Amino acid sequence: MSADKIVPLKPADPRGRMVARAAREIAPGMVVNLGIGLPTQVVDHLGPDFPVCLHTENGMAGVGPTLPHELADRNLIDAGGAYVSPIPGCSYFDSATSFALVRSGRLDLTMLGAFEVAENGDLANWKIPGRFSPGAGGAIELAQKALRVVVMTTHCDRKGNPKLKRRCTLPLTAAGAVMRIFTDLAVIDVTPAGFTLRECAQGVSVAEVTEATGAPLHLPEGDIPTF
Amino acid sequence: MSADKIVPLKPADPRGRMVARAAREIAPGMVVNLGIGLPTQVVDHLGPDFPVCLHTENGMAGVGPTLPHELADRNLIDAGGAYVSPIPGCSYFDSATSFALVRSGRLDLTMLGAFEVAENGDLANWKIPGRFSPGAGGAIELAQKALRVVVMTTHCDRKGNPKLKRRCTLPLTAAGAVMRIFTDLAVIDVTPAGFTLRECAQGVSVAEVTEATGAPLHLPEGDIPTF
Amino acid sequence: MRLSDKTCAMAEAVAAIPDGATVMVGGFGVPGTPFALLAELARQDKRELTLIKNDANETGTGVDLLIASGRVRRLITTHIGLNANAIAAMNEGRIEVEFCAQGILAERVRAGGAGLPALLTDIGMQTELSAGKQIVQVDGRCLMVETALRADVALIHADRADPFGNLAYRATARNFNPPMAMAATTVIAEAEVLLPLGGLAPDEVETPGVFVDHLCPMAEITEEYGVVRR
Amino acid sequence: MRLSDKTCAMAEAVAAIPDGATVMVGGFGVPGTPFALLAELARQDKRELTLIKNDANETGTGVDLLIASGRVRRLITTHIGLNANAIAAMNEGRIEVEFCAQGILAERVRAGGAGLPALLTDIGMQTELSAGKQIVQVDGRCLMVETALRADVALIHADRADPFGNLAYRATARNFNPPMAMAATTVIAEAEVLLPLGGLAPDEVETPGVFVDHLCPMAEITEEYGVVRR
Repeated sequence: MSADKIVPLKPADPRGRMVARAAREIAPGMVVNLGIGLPTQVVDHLGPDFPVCLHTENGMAGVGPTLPHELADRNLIDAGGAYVSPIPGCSYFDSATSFALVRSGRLDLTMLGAFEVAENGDLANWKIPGRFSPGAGGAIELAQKALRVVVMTTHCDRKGNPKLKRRCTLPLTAAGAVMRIFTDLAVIDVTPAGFTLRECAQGVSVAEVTEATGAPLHLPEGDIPTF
Repeated sequence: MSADKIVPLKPADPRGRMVARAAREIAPGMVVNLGIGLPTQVVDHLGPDFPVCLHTENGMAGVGPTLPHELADRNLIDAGGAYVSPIPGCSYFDSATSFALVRSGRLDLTMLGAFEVAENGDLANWKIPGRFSPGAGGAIELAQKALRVVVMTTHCDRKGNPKLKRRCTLPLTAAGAVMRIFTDLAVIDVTPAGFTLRECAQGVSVAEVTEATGAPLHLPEGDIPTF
Repeated sequence: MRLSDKTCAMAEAVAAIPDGATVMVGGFGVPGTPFALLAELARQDKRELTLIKNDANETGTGVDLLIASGRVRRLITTHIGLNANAIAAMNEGRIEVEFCAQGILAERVRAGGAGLPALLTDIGMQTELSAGKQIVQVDGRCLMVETALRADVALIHADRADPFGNLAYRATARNFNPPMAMAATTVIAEAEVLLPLGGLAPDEVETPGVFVDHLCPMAEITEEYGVVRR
Repeated sequence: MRLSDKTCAMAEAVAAIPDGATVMVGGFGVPGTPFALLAELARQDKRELTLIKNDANETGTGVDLLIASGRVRRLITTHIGLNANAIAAMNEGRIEVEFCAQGILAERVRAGGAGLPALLTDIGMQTELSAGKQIVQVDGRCLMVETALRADVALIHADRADPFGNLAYRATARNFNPPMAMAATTVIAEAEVLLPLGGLAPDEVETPGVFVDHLCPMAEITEEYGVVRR
């Protein structure tokens, strides 16, 4: 997508709404790493005046919007291989410094994709034995060390099976790491009691979310807001 | 001393001869760290065309001659606090990188001062309990990790006691580190057999060197050259 | 005193690499990958190599020239998802692959370059990456020993360089190049631009030439270095 | 998206440092010592400090303002030979001094900044600096555990900076500043020159602003920063 593309703030489709809702997770002044895939689309919901520093683990802080090929700098990509733009005050650094930042508590928030999230916050997003094993890249350190770890994922996989489970069955990326999950159906927190519903997507009922979740879903008292 | 001072290559005094002889230890292309004090004077014997890279542990490779105060850059010193000049191709780096270079085998040679050197190569040059204990600075890493460690020192201390001994009595800087010793009297190697005389200073006899050395001094077959 | 000249033709620098060598290769995706040095390594038909590289490039480029032709025995890496070829070679047992967490690969290489034998970390502690790792207790805390990585040779891509081997990098083409440029017995750097001695300001140097053994000016910036149109 | 402005007056940045804090201070001799921040720390009469600094400056300047006035409880350092005052305070038991090998101090600080709990080394193994250090065996080799150092506050001197806190340094005024600028809960940097956002080229940044909490432009370069005429 080009830098000047205008994106509606309330997209009609469920994925678009999920991305827009997740974008509100970002507080002013945060340092944020957006995982490859859906989380990257959050960028389109951050206005030009919003104070935020996007980090990409291949070595940049102050990542700007992606650029079309004809405007791209061949030496400037994000960790997903997209050509990105620099914003004023951005900086480049090597991989050792990039993860020093992650491990030492300077990354306020990371948004990651997931294959599975367990009710104790365990995350699996890097390996499906026998089918998909490209290596974890930077996901382990992002999930283990970001000060806040949230997941953005469709609520169910392509076959309709829940991705939110009692326990992960796939190899873990990090144990007990996930604090909040944004899906096309709901916003769910990982609490000491397990999954707790916070918000439902427009037109989605609590019963539908409960049905699509592979572990008990706790309901707080009072109304469940809609996003 | 100023950058353009001309120094005679065969100084008349014993210390000057020691420094001039030690300078010949430096082979073309070496990366060399010269310790604070006498070793630093070796610089004056390295011609403008001699290929050598001087390292100073506070963060510079390609150290040039020292500068008088009126020409000094307030941000450019060596580890001894002398104002130095840059030579073309020099670089600056932080203390972590500076010792990375030392520990990882990129420092070909260091020349250090000494309080005591033992016949097994042990070096003591940083502490005299109860009298002098300012801390070791970078000496431990230089002595332990330079590929070649040589010492430059007067043969005896101010009271006339030998600095070359069977065993060090002072706290060690590094064990078994020293390979060669340049003194005002002689050039002596540390060999598996102990101290071995290689050269005598002009006008100094083998007997005088033996007398001034606090451990057995092995004499190789043949003539002992003079420096 | 003057600093020595380490400029060298690529063919000559690469010729000294023996079969069976462990070779670190800079780059994260296209930026920072020393494609020219890798092409020369393939041209000279070096074999039985162990590679240490963040990723396996994409099929048909970079280290895949070596993997696809069976020249690589072992690969220490973090993510090879863009190279179906490398994944197939791994799954069929034609190459041995060791996966590291990305920042820990960077730190193991940096430790090698810093002359530190190992570091202690909790990264990956409750994942399968911890399998077989030595655990030590420090101040009551269990930590994993991650040993330093050093290589026989490091292949580095720099933006600018001088004849002494001082290097500077561009944008996200840094990645693994600076730590790898410190961590090999022989460091070979290719540079897009060769400046005269003193042409790189001493404050601008990112890898001091002290760490670099051979500096190879690039004849041209070939298509592989360009923007990838997927 | 834009990057936030972290510029702050020195008095305000220093005010938040509590008595009893552990404070890292950049500098090796005069270059890189944040004299202005140190003067402010003394002016605000902070007490019971633990300092981590390569050296103790010279008598009457820099950290000696704090040591001589009894504000320092403990000093972690490598060499205090130029400060007779600090040596006397140590010998008389008025301050506790822990000596580190210089490169190991740098690595312990860097490990703190890199989120690594400890490193393993053989430096100082057969010297009295190894007293009391934990030893572990790795691949049959005995190594010493050196734990990471982090501080509550780091005081950094930079040459140039921008409002986001991106820093660049001059010549040998780097020394301990870059690693310390990563290793504290609150990083306060003084800068000789404040450039507008974008005024420091992203390739030129040495400490990314992400690590820096408060950026204090310097009002003037006082005499202490100048050439010392001994």
